[in-house]
Amino acid sequence: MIASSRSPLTWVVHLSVALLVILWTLPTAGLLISSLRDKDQLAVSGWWTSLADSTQNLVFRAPGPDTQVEKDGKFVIAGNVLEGGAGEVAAFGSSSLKPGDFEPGQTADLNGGEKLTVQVDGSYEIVSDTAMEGTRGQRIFYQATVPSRFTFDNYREVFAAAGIGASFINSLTVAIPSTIIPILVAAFAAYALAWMKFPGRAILVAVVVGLLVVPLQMSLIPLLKLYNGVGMFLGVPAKTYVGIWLAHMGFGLPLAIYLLRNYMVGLPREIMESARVDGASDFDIFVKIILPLSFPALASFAIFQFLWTWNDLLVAMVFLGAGNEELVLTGRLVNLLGSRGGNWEILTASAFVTIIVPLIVFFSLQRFLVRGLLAGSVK
Amino acid sequence: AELKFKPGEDAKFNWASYEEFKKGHDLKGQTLTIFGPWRGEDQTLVESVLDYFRDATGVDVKYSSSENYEQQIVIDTQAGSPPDVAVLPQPGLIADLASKGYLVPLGDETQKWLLENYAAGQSWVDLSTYKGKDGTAALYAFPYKIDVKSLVWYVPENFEDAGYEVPKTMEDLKALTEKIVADGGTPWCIGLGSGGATGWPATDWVEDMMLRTQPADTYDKWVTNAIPFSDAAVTGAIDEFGWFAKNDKFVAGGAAAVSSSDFRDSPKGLFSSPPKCYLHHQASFVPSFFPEGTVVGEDADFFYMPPYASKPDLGNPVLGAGTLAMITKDTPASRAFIAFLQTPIAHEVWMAQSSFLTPLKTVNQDAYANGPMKKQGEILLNATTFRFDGSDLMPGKIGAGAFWTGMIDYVGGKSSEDVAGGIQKAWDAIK
Amino acid sequence: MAGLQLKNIRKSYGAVDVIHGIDLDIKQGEFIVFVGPSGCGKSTLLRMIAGLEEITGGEMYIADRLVNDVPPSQRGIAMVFQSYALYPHMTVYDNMAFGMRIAKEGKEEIDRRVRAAADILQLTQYLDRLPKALSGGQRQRVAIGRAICRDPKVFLFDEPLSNLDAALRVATRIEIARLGESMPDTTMIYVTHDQVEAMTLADRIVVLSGGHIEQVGPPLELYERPANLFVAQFIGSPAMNVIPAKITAAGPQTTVTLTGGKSVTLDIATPASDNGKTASFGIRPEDLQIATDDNFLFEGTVAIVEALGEVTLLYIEGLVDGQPIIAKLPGILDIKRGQQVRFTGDKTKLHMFNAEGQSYRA
Amino acid sequence: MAGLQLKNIRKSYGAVDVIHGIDLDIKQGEFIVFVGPSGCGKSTLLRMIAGLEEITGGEMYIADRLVNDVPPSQRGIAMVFQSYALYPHMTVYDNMAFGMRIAKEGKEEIDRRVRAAADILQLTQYLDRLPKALSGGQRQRVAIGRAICRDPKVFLFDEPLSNLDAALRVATRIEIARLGESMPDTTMIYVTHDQVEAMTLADRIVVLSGGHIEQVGPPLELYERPANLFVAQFIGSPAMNVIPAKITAAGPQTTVTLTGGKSVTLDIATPASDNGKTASFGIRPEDLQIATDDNFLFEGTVAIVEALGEVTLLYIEGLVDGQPIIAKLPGILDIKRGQQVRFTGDKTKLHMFNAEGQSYRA
Amino acid sequence: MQQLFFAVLTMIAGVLACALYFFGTNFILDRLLPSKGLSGPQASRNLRLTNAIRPWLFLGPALITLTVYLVYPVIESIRLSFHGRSGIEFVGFRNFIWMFNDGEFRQSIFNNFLWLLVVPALATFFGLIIAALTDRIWWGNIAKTLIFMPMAISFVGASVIWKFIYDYRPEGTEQIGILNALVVYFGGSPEAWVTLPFWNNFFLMVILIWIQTGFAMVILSAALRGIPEETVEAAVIDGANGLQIFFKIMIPQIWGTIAVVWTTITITVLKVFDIVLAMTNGQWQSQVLANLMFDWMFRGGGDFGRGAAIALVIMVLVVPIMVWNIRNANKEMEGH
Ligand SMILES: Nc1ncnc2c1ncn2[C@@H]1O[C@H](COP(=O)(O)OP(=O)(O)OP(=O)(O)O)[C@@H](O)[C@H]1O
Ligand SMILES: Nc1ncnc2c1ncn2[C@@H]1O[C@H](COP(=O)(O)OP(=O)(O)OP(=O)(O)O)[C@@H](O)[C@H]1O
Ligand SMILES: [Mg+2]
Ligand SMILES: [Mg+2]
Repeated sequence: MIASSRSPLTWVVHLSVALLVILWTLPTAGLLISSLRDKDQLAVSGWWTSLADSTQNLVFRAPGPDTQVEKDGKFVIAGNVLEGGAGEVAAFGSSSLKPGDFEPGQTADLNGGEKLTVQVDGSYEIVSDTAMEGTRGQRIFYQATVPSRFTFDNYREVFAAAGIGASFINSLTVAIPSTIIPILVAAFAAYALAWMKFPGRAILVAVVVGLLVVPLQMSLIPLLKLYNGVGMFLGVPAKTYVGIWLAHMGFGLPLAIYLLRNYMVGLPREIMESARVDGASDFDIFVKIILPLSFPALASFAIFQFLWTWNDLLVAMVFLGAGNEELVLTGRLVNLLGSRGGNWEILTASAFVTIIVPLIVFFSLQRFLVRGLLAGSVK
Repeated sequence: AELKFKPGEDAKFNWASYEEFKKGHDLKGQTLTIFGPWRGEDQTLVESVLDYFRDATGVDVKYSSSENYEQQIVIDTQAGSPPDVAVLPQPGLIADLASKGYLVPLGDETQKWLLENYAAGQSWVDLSTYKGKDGTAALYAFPYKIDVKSLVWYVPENFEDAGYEVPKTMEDLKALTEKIVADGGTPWCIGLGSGGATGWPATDWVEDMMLRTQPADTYDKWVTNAIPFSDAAVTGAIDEFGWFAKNDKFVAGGAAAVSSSDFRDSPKGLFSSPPKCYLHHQASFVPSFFPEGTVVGEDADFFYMPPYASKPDLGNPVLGAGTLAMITKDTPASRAFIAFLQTPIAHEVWMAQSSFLTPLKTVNQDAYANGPMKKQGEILLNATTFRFDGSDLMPGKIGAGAFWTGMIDYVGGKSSEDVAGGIQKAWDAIK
Repeated sequence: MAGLQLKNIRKSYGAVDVIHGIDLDIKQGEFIVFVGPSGCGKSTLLRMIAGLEEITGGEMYIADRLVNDVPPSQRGIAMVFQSYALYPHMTVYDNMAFGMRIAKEGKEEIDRRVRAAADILQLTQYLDRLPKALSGGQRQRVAIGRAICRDPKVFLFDEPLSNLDAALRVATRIEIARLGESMPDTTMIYVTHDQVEAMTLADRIVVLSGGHIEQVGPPLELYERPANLFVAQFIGSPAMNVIPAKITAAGPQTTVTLTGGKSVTLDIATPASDNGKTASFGIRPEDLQIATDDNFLFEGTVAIVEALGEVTLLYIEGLVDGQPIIAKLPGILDIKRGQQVRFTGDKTKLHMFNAEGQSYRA
Repeated sequence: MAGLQLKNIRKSYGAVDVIHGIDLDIKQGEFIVFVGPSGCGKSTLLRMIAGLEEITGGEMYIADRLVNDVPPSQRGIAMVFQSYALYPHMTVYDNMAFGMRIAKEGKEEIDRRVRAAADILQLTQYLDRLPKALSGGQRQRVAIGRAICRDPKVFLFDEPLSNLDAALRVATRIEIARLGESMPDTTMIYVTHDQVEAMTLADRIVVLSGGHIEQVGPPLELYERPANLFVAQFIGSPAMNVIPAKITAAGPQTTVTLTGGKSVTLDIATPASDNGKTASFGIRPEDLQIATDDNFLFEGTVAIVEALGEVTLLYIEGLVDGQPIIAKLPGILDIKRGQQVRFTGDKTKLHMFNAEGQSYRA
Repeated sequence: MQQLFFAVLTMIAGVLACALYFFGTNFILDRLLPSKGLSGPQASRNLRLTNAIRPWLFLGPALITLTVYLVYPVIESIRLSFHGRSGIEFVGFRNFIWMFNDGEFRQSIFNNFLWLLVVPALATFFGLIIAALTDRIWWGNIAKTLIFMPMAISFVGASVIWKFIYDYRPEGTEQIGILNALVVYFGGSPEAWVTLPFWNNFFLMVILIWIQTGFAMVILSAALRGIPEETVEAAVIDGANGLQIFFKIMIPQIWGTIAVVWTTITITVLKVFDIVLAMTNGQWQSQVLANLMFDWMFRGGGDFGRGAAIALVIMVLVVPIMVWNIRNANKEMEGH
């Protein structure tokens, strides 16, 4: 556009976008890397350290005396502290007080009179003149430079969780109609609010905006009461999929109507009048003209609503229940964390498991977000 | 489902109680919904217990849990669609539910049974008795699955390396603390972080200190606010905790790290190389946060948080916590479930698998999965005083709110008087 | 008879009256053009005929049926909008077929009519394109084709050419003219503010101003005998030159004195009562000729010369305050800025308007 | 000298060459008009002069300074865009003052210059309005005013009038012409595809086609002596009639046989080598006259009559395939559709082009 | 498999039922009050009637749902706010009196205003910057997708992410929180960020900004593309530099969209509680209204009266935005 596009200014643009992108993705990148790390490592070292070789202070427990072999009259327990992994031992020790007192290759005297030697490659030997006793093996403290190591264990654990497949389907069963139905309903309402003449229109628009702010938590008890009443009256369970669809619809409608109406108001009036002259009824106009032309707005709302219903836990718990059969994916994954909510490694992995579907939705709907849909209609 | 232990096979289980229960209850076709706090591994365990109930009665049991079970139970009961049975760890919340009339009294039979069969039966009955909607007290809950909180965890080999002994008295413990510092180490790992519940581990400390510096009835007055929170007895206990936690040298990372370290991460300091700390105060559940492969009893062990030698009359007080089962909908199945919890087998099945303590005297102590468990069971059985976690007994706004926040402020530098005064003010506000 | 009758049609938006009572009788098959300055109510009137605006007062008949409350689609009309108003998400074919599909016409019938219309408008090869892949002129043709397909009794155009460039405008204008001829039973109503379009297309022109009809009549009648000053200046480009004058001798022939001082006698009758009154004297730029003798109408200095090749426009200043007199002379002239020129005019083509702006001729 | 030199200027978008090497020398104070069909590269060229498009190849000098890499604001230019490009959120005053404020001019100086420009363009009373409260013509005047305030050495216009209605277009055109005269030192470069604008405004017209210059010259030169068929048909409206012909006798005078069969002898010299070759015979609509005797050029059937009052356009069919011959005759004629007419033309105004479209006259 | 079948079936049924309603009611309306084919006053009366009824058919499901799911709870909240903790005994204004005397409430109001000042402004600002900059570079779409990603991450995931960022380890030990790691790397001493009163508000806000910027970006980027290129070019010729063009030419032209984004984010801020709940639960003086309400509603059995009273305050805070929107809607409708 501008002749000076070769100027250093474009570099500033590239750099600042790159900076912003890094700032925005860095937290998520950290999570992604963490999810691929060993669960014990997660809480003791920063995720970025796992990208490069790192020097760590580690403890290795040698096998118990039952594995000792007699060799040349001496009792020996041998093995490798690195357990086959790559790396180099920089120092070692036998006591928690002095974990790095010895250089590799040196020999440390243990309390029981045994001698411990650890080599650079991690191989160790505990040699004793007498047979060693006890049940527990010797602790070997060592300092090692280990290359980065990643594992899919966390993901394996998440995917192996019982009922995860069913929960996945539950989530879809909740999220898809909860996304589509409000869009339909809101689109009709938005059209009426944008293009049909009737008294009280402006007030209604404002009320919709006002309802955006109603805290969800306020509604839970009155609504569940209502559901129970209706359920009792009709002799059906109170917690059904229909119930949660309607709930999600109710909570999502204000934003849907607000966004869609704002968009539809901007559509060219002539197109609708033209359709009217062509004999189309309001219904025809809506279905055949407004809906197709509102794709960008519909798609952006669909993305937002899908994200919200997919990631929701509270509404699903209240209106669908927390039982095994009806548990949604988020609920299932949160339950994996255990009663006291530890297991961050599962959290990290499950965060990425849940993100997959929303990202697919985002990518598939993103192409509807294009501008220029109205191109060619006027002028 | 397949039963975890085949009935009749392992002699350490009390199969007779199971068979007897089976005979007395045939509820085929009925359903029972249970809402409880156990998730993850715990959920698998509780399901394995429930399998026996299913097998015995033919009831279709649906267990569910949720991260927000606290809100969920409030919403569900308030809206009129509670589960049949609810299991909750907070007596405060249970009191609230009872006072609103959402719970069904368990009856005198059960009360009598508790008195007879639970060690320190009266304290359990007291714990489970609440005022109903009409203001009359009744037994509303059934304690099941207990945690002992008065435990200090350590790594025996580290003690060995440094030549430390397990202290027998509080004075010893304090001396050990100072000795470790003198040796150039850091004695304690304390982490109060727990997301939205940050602060709760400190309340356990304070409660343990209360029981070790004050008689049990002062403790009871404290949790019912019969004495104000700002009472000298309470601030004294808080300062006892402060002796450990507010000293930069005593805690890994210094006092500032206390409130921000996550309680799930802080025990890991015991195992690092070189060790970040030597001691960690936490309840019996903590091994799930030890590094993978840690064998309790060998790689890590615990000792009873010792009493003051200078206060021998206080005996060996034990602080604990646990879950209580309540009937939220009176059906034959839910009654049967409470009856089931009275059978030894309902305890033994869980005991035999993992961390589960019970005050039920009729269970076979050999059924405990391992030595340390059994040791904890013994602490529980040997307790001269047993008290339930005080913060759980207090109203939610205090025990799960002002108390937590107060402890954070305290560790952050406020004086115990200021903090206690603030908590008392909050308590006044909800009366 | 499938004509249109407008009886005292009025329109107000709230308190604002936009159309003040229009009476108009349009015969079937007529090509009527509404012209008038911007904001005079042309579009509003057209949209009332289409049924897109409510009629505030009066009665409207299409083919002798009162249509005040009939929805647009049942009035037997088709409309081409100023901004095309194509359905951007439909192909040209679907755009044209839309109305028939709504009306549940048969598939073959639809295809037949779309192809016929596409044929007329040379759109056949674009039928599968979306509007955005068309040029401006093609888009406007699609809009027209869509209207044709409806096979309407009345065809409405709202400034269909105003968004096109000059060349396209001429070409499309000719197409519309052809269309009018090829559908002799269809009434056409066409809104424009371009008087060339009005002149070339119309059977009758309706000149509107401020929500009133100023004059209705065939193009040449308006050109030759404008009923008033407004029509006189609106029809014809450049506009008619108007010079304030005074009637010095009323009668079957009138003598007026122009502001410049010259007196002219015209073959126009004026009532004696108007003697001595002010009037306006009008002459079209193309009716001016350079006077070769002393018998000139007025004299002035050339301010601007615009040589267009075939004609030359001279802007003469110094006669009427503020506004130049324009002369349009054929061919290329050797006249320079600043030169003094004298003009005479064809006596039969002079115009006279009274103080109220009404023509003395009508 | 503050003129412009374009030396072999080229522009390509990726692989697409849009401007193929333009050489042009513009003197200070000249009024240059670029014309050409849509898409020929007029805007692109103008935008390169403005600095809004990068120059792919060649050199551009403004006031003898190489400006290829000088940013727009430092080239001493001002530009008026086709779509006005007013800042919609600023008042007229602020729109005009924006550039000066950016340049950190003094408050009084800004005020002086804005008011002076507003005065010239009669915008003084609108200074406080937002653009949306202005009519199209006023908006365009604001855009021009904004440019004037920059006090540029070179004034660039990109089709400034194409969004205006007919009446406004004429009025604004005259204003621009005045402007050009009132700033004799300022070079004006004006893009349009309206040849009337080109003819009336330009000192010299540059006819572009497909990224090439077809011809450069004063308007009347282009009208009278178009260098090739393209220019001939582009300048003049309606376009010059072109009839395929065959040279039957080359020489200082040439005889051609038209498709109709008639032979004409013209005062145009053709090389003998072209004898027998095909050629194009051209005559402008306004140069045709109705033949009263047998000495006619061609004969045809009237397909359409467009009476514009001052002139009448006749569309004659049946001579050249597909395309009618257009005649523009003065006044109002009594000729009806379907009538046979014969035409003759002024011999001095005939044109002849060789098979490649080059004029034999030039 | 069976569940999948059931799921698909219910989905189709649900969506169909909805579509059927709109189609059916319109069909019935046209049948009951036909205007086609009829003529004269009958037709026009029918037409008027259908025109009056049809908007309500279109609006019907939305209005009913909104009433049931939002209006009714609001009314219930108003009722509850005048009642005691279990919503039974009437207490008059006691909840409100308590509320305004409560230090935590005042703290929350203060914090909320901080949030309202900072988050919508910064999220919109970054959204705008990113939208504007990414339009100029070839990898803009990739950049946008990456910046949108936080919106797609579940809240549980987001809170872990930020716990890792703000994690604090004592001085001298290895930092696993990247923020402290950086501070230490540059020679500072680590801080327990979320526990610093007052400042922790900002650390929590960063999270919401991080999430909401994607929202702002998507909507503003469309608006920016709608700006006529010519006005920008005119400014270039007028000598404006990039910043001047952005602030003086582009932003004023998309002011309307900025306002919509601002409104939406402001409302999100008023409702935000999960970030606070997960990160601090209002401790260290970081309480906000929504979390305070949540706390009173559900913690330890709940006090519905006080919870509802706080909820009403949140709703009252949105009134200015509503008024502004009524004005806007009225303005727009003049054109229709
Ligand atoms: N919705 C409305 N509310 C108030 N006044 C209106 C409305 N629509 C049009 N008008 C006014 O009605 C008058 C006639 O408008 P109309 O569009 O019919 O003019 P027009 O002759 O078509 O002009 P143009 O040539 O510019 O299209 C104008 O003065 C306009 O301001
Ligand atoms: N960004 C671009 N990429 C590729 N081709 C382009 C680009 N911009 C313009 N063109 C092409 O360059 C040619 C010249 O365009 P330009 O806008 O200069 O035409 P113009 O003569 O101004 O036409 P008009 O009269 O329609 O304004 C056109 O064929 C156009 O398709
Ligand atoms: Mg109009
Ligand atoms: Mg152009």
